[in-house]
Amino acid sequence: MYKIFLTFILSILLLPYSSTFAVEVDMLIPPSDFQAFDTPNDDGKSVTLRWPSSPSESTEAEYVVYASLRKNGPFTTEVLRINSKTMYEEGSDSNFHYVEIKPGKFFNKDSDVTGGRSSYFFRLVMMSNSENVTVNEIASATPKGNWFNWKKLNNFIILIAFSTLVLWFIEHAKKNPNLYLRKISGLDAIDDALGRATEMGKPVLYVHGLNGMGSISTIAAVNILGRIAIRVAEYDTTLKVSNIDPIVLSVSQEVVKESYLEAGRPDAYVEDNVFMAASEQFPYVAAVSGIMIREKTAANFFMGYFYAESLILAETGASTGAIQIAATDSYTQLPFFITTCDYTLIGEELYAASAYLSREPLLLGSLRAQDIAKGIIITALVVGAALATIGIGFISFIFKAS
Amino acid sequence: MNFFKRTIPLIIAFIMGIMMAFQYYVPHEASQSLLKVVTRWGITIAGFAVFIGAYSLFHLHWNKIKRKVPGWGYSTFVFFGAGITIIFGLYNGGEFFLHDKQEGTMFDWMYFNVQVPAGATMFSILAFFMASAAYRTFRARTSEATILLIAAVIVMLGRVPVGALIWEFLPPIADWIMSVPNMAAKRGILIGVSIGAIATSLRIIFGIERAYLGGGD
Amino acid sequence: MDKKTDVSILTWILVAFCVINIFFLVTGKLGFDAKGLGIITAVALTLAMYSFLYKDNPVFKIAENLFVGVAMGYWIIITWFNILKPDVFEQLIVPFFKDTGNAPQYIVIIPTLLGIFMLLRFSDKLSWLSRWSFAFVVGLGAGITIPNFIHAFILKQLTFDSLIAGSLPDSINNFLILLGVVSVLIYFFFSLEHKGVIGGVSRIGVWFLMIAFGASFGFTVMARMSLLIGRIQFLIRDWLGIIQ
Amino acid sequence: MERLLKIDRRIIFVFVAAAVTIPLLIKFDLPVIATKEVRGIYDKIDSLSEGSHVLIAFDYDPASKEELQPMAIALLHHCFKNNIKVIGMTLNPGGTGLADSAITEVGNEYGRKYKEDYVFLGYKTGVELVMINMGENIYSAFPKDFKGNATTDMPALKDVQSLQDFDFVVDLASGSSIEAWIAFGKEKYNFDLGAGCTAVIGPDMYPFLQSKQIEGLMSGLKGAAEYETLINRKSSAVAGMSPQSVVHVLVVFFVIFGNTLYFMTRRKK
Repeated sequence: MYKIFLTFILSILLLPYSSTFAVEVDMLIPPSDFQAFDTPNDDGKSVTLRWPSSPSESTEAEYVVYASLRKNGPFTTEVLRINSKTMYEEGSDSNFHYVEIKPGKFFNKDSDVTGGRSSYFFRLVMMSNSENVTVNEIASATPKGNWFNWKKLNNFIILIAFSTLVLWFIEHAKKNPNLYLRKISGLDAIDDALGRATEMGKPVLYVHGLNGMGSISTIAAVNILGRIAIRVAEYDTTLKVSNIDPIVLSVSQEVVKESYLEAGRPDAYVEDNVFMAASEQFPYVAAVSGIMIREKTAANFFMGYFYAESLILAETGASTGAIQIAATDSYTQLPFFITTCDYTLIGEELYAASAYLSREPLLLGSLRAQDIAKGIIITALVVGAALATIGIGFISFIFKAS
Repeated sequence: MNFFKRTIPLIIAFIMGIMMAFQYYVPHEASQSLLKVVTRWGITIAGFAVFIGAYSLFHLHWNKIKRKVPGWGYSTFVFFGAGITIIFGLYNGGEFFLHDKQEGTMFDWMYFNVQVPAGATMFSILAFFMASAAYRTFRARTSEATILLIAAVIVMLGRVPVGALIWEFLPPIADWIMSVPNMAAKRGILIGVSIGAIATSLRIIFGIERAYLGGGD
Repeated sequence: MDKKTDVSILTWILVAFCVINIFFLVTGKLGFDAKGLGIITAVALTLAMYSFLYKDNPVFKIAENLFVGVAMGYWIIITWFNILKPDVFEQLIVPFFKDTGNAPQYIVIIPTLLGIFMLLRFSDKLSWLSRWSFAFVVGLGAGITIPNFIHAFILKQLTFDSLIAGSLPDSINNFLILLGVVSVLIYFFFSLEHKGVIGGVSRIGVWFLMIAFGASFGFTVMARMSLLIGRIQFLIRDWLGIIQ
Repeated sequence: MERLLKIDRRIIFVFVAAAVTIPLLIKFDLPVIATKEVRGIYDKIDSLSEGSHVLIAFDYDPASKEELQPMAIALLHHCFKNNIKVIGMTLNPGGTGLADSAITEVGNEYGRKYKEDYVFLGYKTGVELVMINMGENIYSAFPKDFKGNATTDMPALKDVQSLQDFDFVVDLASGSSIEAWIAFGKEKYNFDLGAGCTAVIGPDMYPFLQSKQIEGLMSGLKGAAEYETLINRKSSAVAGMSPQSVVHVLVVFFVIFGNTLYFMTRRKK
């Protein structure tokens, strides 16, 4: 009998120990600290929670956060539930958890908040299948809107610096229109082509792209047309200009007329040679191809923004044996011009050529500013890669996009 | 009058530009509400742009018909096509246009049996011209064009299933071309073009670039 | 002579087209309903478009002009049902006449007016008002473009990868990407003469550009051929029913 | 030999037509192996749980239908099969009919209900303005859907306030809308973006793939065919791969043959 009694006593004595023993397998140790604060650089809707990692984290354990509008609770509104092995703070080496939440989503503003900003109180609970442990501290925070996003500081500095560059260089170019620009080799090719057309006594065809006057490619193309027209007038050849847009047509007529005047040959200007070929894409192709085949043009210029029609135009021109020069910033069409034309101005070369010819301060100045921006980027890329190779991430920190 | 015609538009563009550029750096709720309202207005204004396109198209073809330029007869088909589509659209399967859009009306029939086949066929015509150009004009005239054509041939073969049957290394080489040299060059272009776009935007904001205002005084 | 052949070719194709369709309609392969007639219309337009391959001809021109008109009509009607009706008409005008439970949204008047101003572009006297609208939209676009482009297309695109990566091929690729980006940017650099080192690097830039254009070339061929395949699938599957 | 170079282009046209038609008639299958770019989109959608929200922007029109419609259909099959809520929209007026028919047909095939499991929001213009407005509040950009139903309280849009709340956004583009979705959508409002595009603009998208600004990329009919293979539902895109192969070989042959003739005749001169 006393044996049973002894066993009973013993088991009662051992009970706390045995339960301790069991807890050691999956007992949760709560994190030692729990903070809440207004999320920096935000619109005033979110709050950030941060707490150190607990040593008992596992894929089974979860962190749950309850929120309340009052310090004393009740803490019944669940605002977050995450696996304890997730959402670590960046750069904390998994030592801290860092979570942004928008508590406003969980509380009905009309009933709980009586105007103004409200503070939120949070309670962190760590949960596993068998038990829950609560962190004693209750964290609180008041979300508020910020007036500057400091994470975007580098972006802002770039904006200010580049604006200054553009404005300054345009002013500079107004005073000094001889700003240096490298020679665009395609421009020599234009003169050669015009020379050959003169020798052959055949007309020169200038084909506009499809875009209207609003596009910078068309503006650049018109600038180049002016220069071509002067040369044509000097050489005494025929220049035909095909258009698809009525406004571009009238601008082109004006430009060609002025160029003939400038070359001292206003009598040679024939208005019908600057014409509207068609108003839709494929009829334009048909009309322009027809001119190339019928008139056996000696030189074809394709300038401006082109779409799918570029292939058919350039192919027809090549099959008639004309010298062809293209200039476009439509990158999808460039491959076809490069393989079918004798010379092609690629992308930004079109703008540079127009700036080179027109000497307009607006174009020259902003081209120079863009060059400086490119120069800075090139330097950053080279130096940054070199530093990264030896393990210094300074440059990538400066140019970090967040 | 010049003030209303010239100065006010420049002021509007300046204020809008500066305000929206700086808005980006301000996370405050007020700045977000501003963004929401202004973009909402922009969507509505842009909706009216359809009438500019319609006016340009109809004006152009109407002039052709009026002046009896060669081929003016074809222009009547523009009016015919637009006319019946708009009539069916407004009729809206008997519900008329003030009600919600109905499904399966004659308006939808016009779309699926005229606009879709004609539009889809239009650019497939280029398949033929592409092949004829390949035969007749794509020439390795210069070293640049040679590099271009070699890359093109590898990509063309490497991207279709038959590539692996011709030579098992064709697809991986094509993938490498796409993701290393092609990627690098396209990134260079992208950065250059973006700088250009930013410069253009700045010129618009500061009233230096005025092409969008159109000609005249 | 030449014209005669053209006309006879056209006639024969028309006859063949009619015979096939009448046969399909009679045998019930194509129903005499919206669907069957729809397929016939679609086929007719597809073939009319392809007639351009023979030469530019009236059938093609009619089909194209009709297409342009229908597309414009569709755009107008869709804009009404998707933008003008829900965003302007129902928010601003309907509440005046009908109790919808919502008050008229007077704020919508501003964008509506600006939208209408835009259309005054074609008037002689009031076209200056259209500039206000353009200034609003263009200024807005310019303003949001700048910081977003700096972020997405410049900062995010600048990568500073170590040139010594995990494996040799990776290191080589990292180097080639750096070289490619830098040399292409130098090619589009206009403030310095392309001589010496700069000239050499810009020459490399040209090679990178050409490989990239070659890739685009290959992909464009692929795209156009895909469109053709789709149309031929339509003709021999949906119309002729030869394949499933 | 020079006569061979100057043959009527219509003879070449006949070759092309034959190279496309014959492989379609005599069916032969070529293995289509999915690339990692296409897999990026597939894996992302596959990882989404039931009831997730996917926004598909159908930013194309009939001109690109043959490339992008098969892609859209394959994508929709995958979403509806996995019980994902699909929200469609377009920035291209010509795309509304195509988008509406694709989304409705595939939805019906899986017995999904309009307004509850999927919705087509319709067309808005203004590109980046629409994206930003949706990023702030989707109900502001689309107060009504394509059919005129009010969008607020629509079950398919439950828990969606703005772009940020979408689990995945896919843009199917024939123009420059992917760049816009990156700059004014993804980068501004932080969501996962996938892209499908015509093959013409496919190569231009690689910088974004490398910088992880897009999760994956489907370009052209080949991209659609790869997706069809991945979801194990071979359809018109996979069927198109055999003519595609044959016609590519033909074009390559033309380039080589034409250049050989050209250089031979030039040397003679």
